[in-house]
Amino acid sequence: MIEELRNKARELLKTKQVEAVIGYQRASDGLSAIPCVIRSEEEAGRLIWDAACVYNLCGYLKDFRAKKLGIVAKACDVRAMIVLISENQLNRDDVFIIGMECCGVVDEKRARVSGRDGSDISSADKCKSCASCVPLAYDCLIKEKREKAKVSEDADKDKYEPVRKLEAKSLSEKSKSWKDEFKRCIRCYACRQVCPMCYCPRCVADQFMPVWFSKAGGIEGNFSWNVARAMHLAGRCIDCGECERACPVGIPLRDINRKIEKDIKELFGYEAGMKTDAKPFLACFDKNDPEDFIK
Amino acid sequence: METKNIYLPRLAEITDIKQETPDIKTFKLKLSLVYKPGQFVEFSVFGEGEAPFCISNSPTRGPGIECSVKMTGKVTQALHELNIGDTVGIRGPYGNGFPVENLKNKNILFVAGGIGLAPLRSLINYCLDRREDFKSITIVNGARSSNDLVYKDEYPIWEKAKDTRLYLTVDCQEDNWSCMVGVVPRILEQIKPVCQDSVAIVCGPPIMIKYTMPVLLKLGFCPEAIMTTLEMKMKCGMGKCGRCNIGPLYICKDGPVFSYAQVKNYVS
Amino acid sequence: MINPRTQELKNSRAESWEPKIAAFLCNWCSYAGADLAGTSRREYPPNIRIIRLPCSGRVNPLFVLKCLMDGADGVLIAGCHTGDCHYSEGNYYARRRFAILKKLFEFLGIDPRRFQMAWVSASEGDKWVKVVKELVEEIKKAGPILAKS
Amino acid sequence: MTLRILLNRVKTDTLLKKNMTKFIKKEDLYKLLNSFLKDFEIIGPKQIANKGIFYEPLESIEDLYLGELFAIEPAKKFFLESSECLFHSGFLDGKATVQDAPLPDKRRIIIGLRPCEAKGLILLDKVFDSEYKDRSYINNREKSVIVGLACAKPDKSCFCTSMDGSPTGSRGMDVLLFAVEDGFIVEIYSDKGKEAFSSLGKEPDEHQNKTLSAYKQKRSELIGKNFKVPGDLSPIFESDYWDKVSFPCLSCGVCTYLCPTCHCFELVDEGRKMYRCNDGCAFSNFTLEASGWNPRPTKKERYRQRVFHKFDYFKKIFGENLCVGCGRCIRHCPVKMDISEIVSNAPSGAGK
Repeated sequence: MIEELRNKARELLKTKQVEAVIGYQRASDGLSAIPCVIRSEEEAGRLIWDAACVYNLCGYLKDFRAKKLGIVAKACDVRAMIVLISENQLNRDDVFIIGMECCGVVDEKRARVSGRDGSDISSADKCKSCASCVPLAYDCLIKEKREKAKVSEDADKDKYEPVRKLEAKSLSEKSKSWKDEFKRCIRCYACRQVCPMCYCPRCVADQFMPVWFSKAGGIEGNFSWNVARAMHLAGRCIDCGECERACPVGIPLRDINRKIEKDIKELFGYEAGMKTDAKPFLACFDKNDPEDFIK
Repeated sequence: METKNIYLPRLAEITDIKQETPDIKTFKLKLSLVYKPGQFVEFSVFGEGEAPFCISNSPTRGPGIECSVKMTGKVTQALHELNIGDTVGIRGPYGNGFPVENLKNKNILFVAGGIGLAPLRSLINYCLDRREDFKSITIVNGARSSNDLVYKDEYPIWEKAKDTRLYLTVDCQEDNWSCMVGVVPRILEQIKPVCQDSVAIVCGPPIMIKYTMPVLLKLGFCPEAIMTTLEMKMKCGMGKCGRCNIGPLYICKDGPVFSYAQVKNYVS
Repeated sequence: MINPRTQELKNSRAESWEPKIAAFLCNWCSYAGADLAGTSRREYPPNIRIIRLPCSGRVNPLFVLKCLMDGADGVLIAGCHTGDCHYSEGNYYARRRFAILKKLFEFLGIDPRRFQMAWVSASEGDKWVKVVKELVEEIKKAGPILAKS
Repeated sequence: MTLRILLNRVKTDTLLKKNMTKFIKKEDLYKLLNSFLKDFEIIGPKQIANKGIFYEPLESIEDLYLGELFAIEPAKKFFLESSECLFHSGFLDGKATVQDAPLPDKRRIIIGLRPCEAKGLILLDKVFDSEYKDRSYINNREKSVIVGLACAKPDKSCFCTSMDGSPTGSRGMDVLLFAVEDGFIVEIYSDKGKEAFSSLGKEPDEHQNKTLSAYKQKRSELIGKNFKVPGDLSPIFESDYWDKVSFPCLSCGVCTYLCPTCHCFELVDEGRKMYRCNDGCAFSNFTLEASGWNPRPTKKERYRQRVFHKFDYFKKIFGENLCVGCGRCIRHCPVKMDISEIVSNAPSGAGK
């Protein structure tokens, strides 16, 4: 599979179909992956593909505006690209999607906090509820030769089960547990930087007239930052789980994202990252949208 | 043993405000401060934040300090809204200032662009007040337009001073403008100031510094004889907060005055 | 844990607490409606701080967050009834946006009573009075926001 | 040398002429710490399920975690707090006033620091306790007794030995614990440590002394990474090497905020209180000026700044690398960038 990928990259670069290929190479620890950009045929041998290729690489596309690029993408990454295309942030013709059939990636985060190397860690949570190992869109597909893991087996399981459990708690329980979570937030903005959807040239968190999210003591600033981040992703988040993975202090950001995703699905029947011609969720409306919460 | 709070500002009352250009105001503050020309202070507009400004009057002309502020961001905007009698916080002075001792018995060439005249004004007036310590003084002052020239009141005084020449220039020709036209480096090429026994002191926007340096070198100034003041975003003023370094030099602590020899690798 | 600045607010109001409510009103309907309530001398609690905006669609969720985090005990957004928007469809966008935000607030443990929305037309001075009265009552029940932090 | 100057700050706080060594049983250590709870704030690592290890003020010594895993955030946050009020401004009788923020008074014991983190504090001292003295940092330093824990099992991203450190290093420690069978060998280096720990335990026997020296030797050998930092990076300042290596960088603040030595901050005035808040060179906002001009506009310049600050500028100013090799920025980097690899592979000379 890796050779197939490398050959494809060589071919794309040789025929000048793309200027560069964004993919994964082996990190210094010999186990994990690190994003890389391949600009020549000779470099293509650095490309790798395995369960350590966790990251969503779409974020790097913005470093190369208006250039023809190849990108190694899993099913979840492609959904992110679909949202970017529907928001006019990405031109479909500018990317050559090397779709990877994916059997799930490792739980890099759990490996990190438990001091293990990842090889003995099962697939990430997001993969357990992943419906498809084949991307929705691609220009070429590299097939998985191994026996397919049981990715789709669990997919029927209710994806929103954890969200429902949290919803069922009492208001004061919820308040306390989220405050405990946000208390630890160090405002490193890794959740923002790693997110393929966070492409604003200047984030509201970086504006200072007014200061939207106080940095001074207390958890108010942390709370509003995390709420605002999630709100900005409403109807756009494709649950790639990168924010939660990147968070060094372990705030369960996916729970928040999925809560919004679930509400949008239930109330409005909308799902992000399925069609390139879909209108962004908050940039459209239906006259019959629910309004029972309005007096 | 209690350590003093290095971040605590002193209070200073605004005693005078002068509108220099549509977006530049000069604030005069009641504050006794020992400083050198070229040093700067941190202004604190309470509730808004802090910003660094160089002291633009000469220490020979106390009491009180003057700072010229161009309205660009949050703090400067708040500062522009203040009135005479309001109080601001001042920390400082910080920075090295101009090496006035090394300038003695030298010809001095001042090259300023826009608000870059502010730190130079402090030194110009210092030199004029101790005129006998220095040889000839040449001032080249440029601005985008005549509206953007600062300290206009002082030009006649400077022109009249002994062995002192003042060249004013604007970028484009305008009506009723009788001085020179053209960007500062071109003017320098025209007037060809002497380089023997001379020191050039350059202050202005980065783009002006970039194009002025080669001209000065061509005129025969050696890199050690060219002084410039650099600017970057600063917060603490004490070399701690980590943002204003040019190589291993902190502009707030080791600068803002550098010789071109010190920073030529970084100003490109 | 509490922002010291809000701590001061908290101390100053510990005794006889009255809720502070920020209300974002659309210029064309709700503001006129509130005005009508005033000119027709209808009484309602003074806990409301009105912020006039061109349209309920102008309200950014950040406004709501900032109010709640800086010490407002409640936030109200009022706009034209659907179909009546001066800009044709601003309130439709607002409706979607805040349906999500309201659910999210509840999920994160913010009392849903603290954030409410209402459609109040220019002729509904009575409805405005009713909305405010109910809101203030509910927020009084919910208590000061900072006591909960 | 630096250590001595540091500890001399408070009169009662000098380095001992000769280290004291003790052996203490695990339950005795916990008992001792329990007895400290009423006079001291005790801060130590605590395990939070699924999230990792965090330093927190402990309410009960039961929560103390003295195992092999490393805390995610370094103990830096108790000295250089992530946001700290410096002064208040206000009005009194119609006149503007400014007032120092009060300093906390409570003495505290910080337990479980790894040798790399303690060394990080020594490096921070050079910045905050030098020409301009930062009073709240110094206060936090003076009020703390540092009880370290020698590393039992270094992580694969650790490289302290390349930074002149050691998994059993004593620099910056008042007391260092070595976890051995059925207890801890305790080395006491300062008066502060002696005051707190000398009363308990017994002299270690010969076997335990042997264990200790074997421990010290073996741990250094466990560090997998070993490299030499180039003496002067300035010839490659303009190299396109930085373009290449900074490509994966996301410009987030994980590496700077989790670094035991990164100390850049910003000053924020909120509600007439001036706060010193964490900031980091990876953010584009860090050097963005009000005019819109940014001297470090892309991640290349920003990443280069981080590497140069640590391995060039700081060394030129203070004679040491601003890095202790704790490996946090490698472990927790969301895209697994490895600063040790980047520095050790840096081209020599001005190669393009």
